[in-house]
Amino acid sequence: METKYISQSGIEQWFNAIVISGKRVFAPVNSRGQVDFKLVKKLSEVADEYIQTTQSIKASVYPKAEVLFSYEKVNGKVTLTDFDPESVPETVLWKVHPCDAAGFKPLSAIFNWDTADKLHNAHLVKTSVVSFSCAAADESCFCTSVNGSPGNTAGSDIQLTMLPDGGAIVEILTAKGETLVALMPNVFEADKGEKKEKYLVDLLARFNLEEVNAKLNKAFNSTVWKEQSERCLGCGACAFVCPTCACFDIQEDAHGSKGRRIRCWDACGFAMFTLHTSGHNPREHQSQRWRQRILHKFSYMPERLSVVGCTGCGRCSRACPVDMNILEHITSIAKQ
Amino acid sequence: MKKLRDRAAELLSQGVVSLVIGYEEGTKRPRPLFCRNSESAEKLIFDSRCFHNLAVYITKKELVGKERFAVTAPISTLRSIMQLYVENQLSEEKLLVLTVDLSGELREFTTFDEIAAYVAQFELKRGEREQGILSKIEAMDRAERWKFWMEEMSHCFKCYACRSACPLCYCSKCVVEVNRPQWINPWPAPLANMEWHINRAMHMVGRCTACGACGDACPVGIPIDLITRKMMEDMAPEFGYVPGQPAKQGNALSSWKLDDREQFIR
Amino acid sequence: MSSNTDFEPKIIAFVCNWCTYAGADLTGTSRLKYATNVKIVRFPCTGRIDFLLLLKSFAQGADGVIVSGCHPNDCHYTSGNFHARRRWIAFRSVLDLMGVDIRRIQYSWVSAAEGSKWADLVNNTVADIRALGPYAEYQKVADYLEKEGYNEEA
Amino acid sequence: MSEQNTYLPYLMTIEKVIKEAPGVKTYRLKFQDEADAEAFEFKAGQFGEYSAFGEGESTFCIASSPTRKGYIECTFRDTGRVTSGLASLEEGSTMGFRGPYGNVFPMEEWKGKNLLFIAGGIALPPMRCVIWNALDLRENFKDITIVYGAKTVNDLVYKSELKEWSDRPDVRMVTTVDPGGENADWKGEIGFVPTVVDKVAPSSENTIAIVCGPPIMIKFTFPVLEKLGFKDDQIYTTLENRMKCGVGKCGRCNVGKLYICKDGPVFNKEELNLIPAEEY
Repeated sequence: METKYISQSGIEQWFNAIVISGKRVFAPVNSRGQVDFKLVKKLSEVADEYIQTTQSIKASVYPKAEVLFSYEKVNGKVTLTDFDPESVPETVLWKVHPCDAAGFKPLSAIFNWDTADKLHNAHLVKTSVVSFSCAAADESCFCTSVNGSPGNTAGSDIQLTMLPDGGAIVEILTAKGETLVALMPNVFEADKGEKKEKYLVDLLARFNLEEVNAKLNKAFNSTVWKEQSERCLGCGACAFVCPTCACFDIQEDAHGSKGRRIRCWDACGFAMFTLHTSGHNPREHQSQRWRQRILHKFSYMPERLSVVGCTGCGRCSRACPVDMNILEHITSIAKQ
Repeated sequence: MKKLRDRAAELLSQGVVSLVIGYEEGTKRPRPLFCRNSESAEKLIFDSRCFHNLAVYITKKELVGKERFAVTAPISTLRSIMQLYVENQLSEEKLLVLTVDLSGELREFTTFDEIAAYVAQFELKRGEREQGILSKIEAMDRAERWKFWMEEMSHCFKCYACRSACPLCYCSKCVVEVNRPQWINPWPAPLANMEWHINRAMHMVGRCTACGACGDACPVGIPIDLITRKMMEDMAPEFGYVPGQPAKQGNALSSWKLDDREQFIR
Repeated sequence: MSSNTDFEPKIIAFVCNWCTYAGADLTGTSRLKYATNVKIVRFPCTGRIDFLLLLKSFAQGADGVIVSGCHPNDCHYTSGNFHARRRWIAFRSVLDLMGVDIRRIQYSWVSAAEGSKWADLVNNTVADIRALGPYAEYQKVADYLEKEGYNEEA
Repeated sequence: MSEQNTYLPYLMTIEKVIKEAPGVKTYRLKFQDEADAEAFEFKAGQFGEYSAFGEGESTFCIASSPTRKGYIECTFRDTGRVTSGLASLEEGSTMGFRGPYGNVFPMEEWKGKNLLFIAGGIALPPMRCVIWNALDLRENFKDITIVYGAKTVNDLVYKSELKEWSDRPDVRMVTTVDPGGENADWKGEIGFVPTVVDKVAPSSENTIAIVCGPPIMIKFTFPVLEKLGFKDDQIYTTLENRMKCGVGKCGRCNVGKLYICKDGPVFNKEELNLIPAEEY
């Protein structure tokens, strides 16, 4: 790891060099009243004043819908065409929050548990993350409660910490990061010795993860699930904006003798998610589905995959139409 | 507000109802509250920020149970309740409706006729936001509209918050979950999303009461409520309805008239 | 839109069994010549034609759609076509709002006796669609998938 | 990087179609690729994802025994989009298979023990694999008892094999149908599976009970076995929750801390006690 300084004009030159190199650059853009990741060509398109993008960067390594393989039937004979990792373009994610970058670890833990997921890994290899440490947070943010921080570098290839002069402290964290730097090496100056921590937002931890985990281990039959989930509408908004939710569905897109098998996002909050063909549904009530969501993230994943399924980005709380606030709910479980 | 809390507490403690569905202060704005005892009624609030449509809960059997319950309802919710009643989803015996009128008085409705009479005083008008976006869309030519909606639809990830938030989407099995045949492709993709929203609009023709819950629920900010709203506005004169008033003569697409007019069938 | 003379429109016709299908049959037995661009799908009644089928036709490559059934008051099932009429009024309005090209859907009433009307309907529709050109705008997006994950321009 | 695509199925030829019961069919499948056939190995209890191209994938166990080489068999009921797609295929046509997935019945550990098989309805297929496996290695086990029930006589699957088993002197075979499901020729028991187990009252001494059936049958059979003196580590079952991926990623079959597709589908009751019964 190496620390450098980059000036305001240097950032722009470097950004342009990345675009010119042919890599796709996605960055937060303010349009339609929302800030979200979009393909950008110019640094001026990138949004400034916002706390959090509506959606996470999950889709870059786990697309909303993706072809697993395609098939063709000719005279009863079937030929398969495998997913081609080479079809995935080189992508740079610009101005990613640390909580978002941190989501790659739990995502990969799920996708590569035991059997490797070729598709996810193909995206991962082709994706570079340039994160920006956080100078601001809002009441939904709680990264510091889930092993994260506003300057967390996990999952990032490069992290910038913006300085008052418009320049930034640059932490070059991985070989992929070095490749990006190499596109315009002369704009990276020697580290000026500025302390990164000085420029990070102060965010107090709101609960203790071990404590929550211990409580959850005994909470399966608690009444808390029903109490908390009464107003839950059972939509998938929280799961789809989440940087770590990975549940998916496999579907068929058939056109006559040709077709493709598609993997698409799904959510454990949907009533049909676990429905058996027989009509039996192991998670019949919304309270069971809400419990699954929380236990999976804060109990099952830590135990089975040694990683928390939450990065504290707060997107689910912001997206929920009925204010199912995850921070509030977890804190109340911790206090029980 | 005090009157509402007192009355709710009274209803619960006297056993008139077993549940009061209302609003409480949330982390960002008021959110639904389910009071099952008089103490929790203390948390009830009711003001202009309370626009989440609570009618969405009153058809959920696992939630409201078998006993009589009450719901606090601003005008938009009252309209949904009327429509649900027209569609035979509610019974007067089970439901007590509370609202606070413009003069700040607590009103209590035990019959749907009372609600209908009350709701009839209010004209359904476009708000500033609706007018803003709809006038923009109305000024577009067809190709521009297609472009506009395809861009919007590309953001949809099929979380179905629109469906979940809508009081009139009460089907136990939605058409998107039917896979024989697979009417609507279940994955999120621009056209599959468009098909879903067209389908939703069609199922809402003559039923939507323009409460805006679907648009409000959409996490990616697609103004989907304006699709059903515009349909409501445009179809009402075609089929002889008053926007925002219950379709007493039956739903638009489950009824017909000999003299329905059109200019496009040749 | 350019009118391409080489372009042969693909048209799907959804027709009711009792009137229009019989009418189309009569066109044939009367030896009336008409355009061959139409593939007919027979339904028991116009009231049974799901609106999504029309959209599916476009997604699968149709450039135009014909929907036709019994004249008002002639429905074999008394009121199927009245229900259908209301549905098409609403559907046309939704499609127009969403920017779908509603000129590509032609509705008609063709009775079992109107063999020549069917021939005219098909010929006129083919001519109209030919003038409009292929419905590439719709077909293009039918296969879109992950590319749009980030609202990328295709 | 020559990473395998987990979701890419093997292409299989349907070699033989056997009609078992109304809507229930058994397919014998052969690998189209010789190398795949050579490399393929599985053990009793494992399952796979079977696909009808154009319809999708569905999860069933491998119903044939690993002792029968060169093919695999699956038995399914035509109920949904995929299974009806599969059911419409004919001998000689191509379908897809991914697997084998999941854990196995510890047949090695069971050497020298009595085996008691209890199955209901369409849940015999996962059991059939174990039954044939045990019968093909008959000398490894002591008494073998099979209790199998279905709603009606018509719904019993593997009819010819049921006869074969009951004709064998070294198998005690009890078949039953739900009350009202019998016909004039029915000579077996009449009653629900748990009741019949209670009546047959097999000894729990040195016995392993393998229970497979709809969740409701499993839940009612456990207390009966307990009454007969079976300890939790003597009772095995195989669960089949809804699955899509089969490899622990899609999230559907997660029950408590366990994933049915990876930690299961085979569980003994000791393990089952660790996960919430309401979720399977």
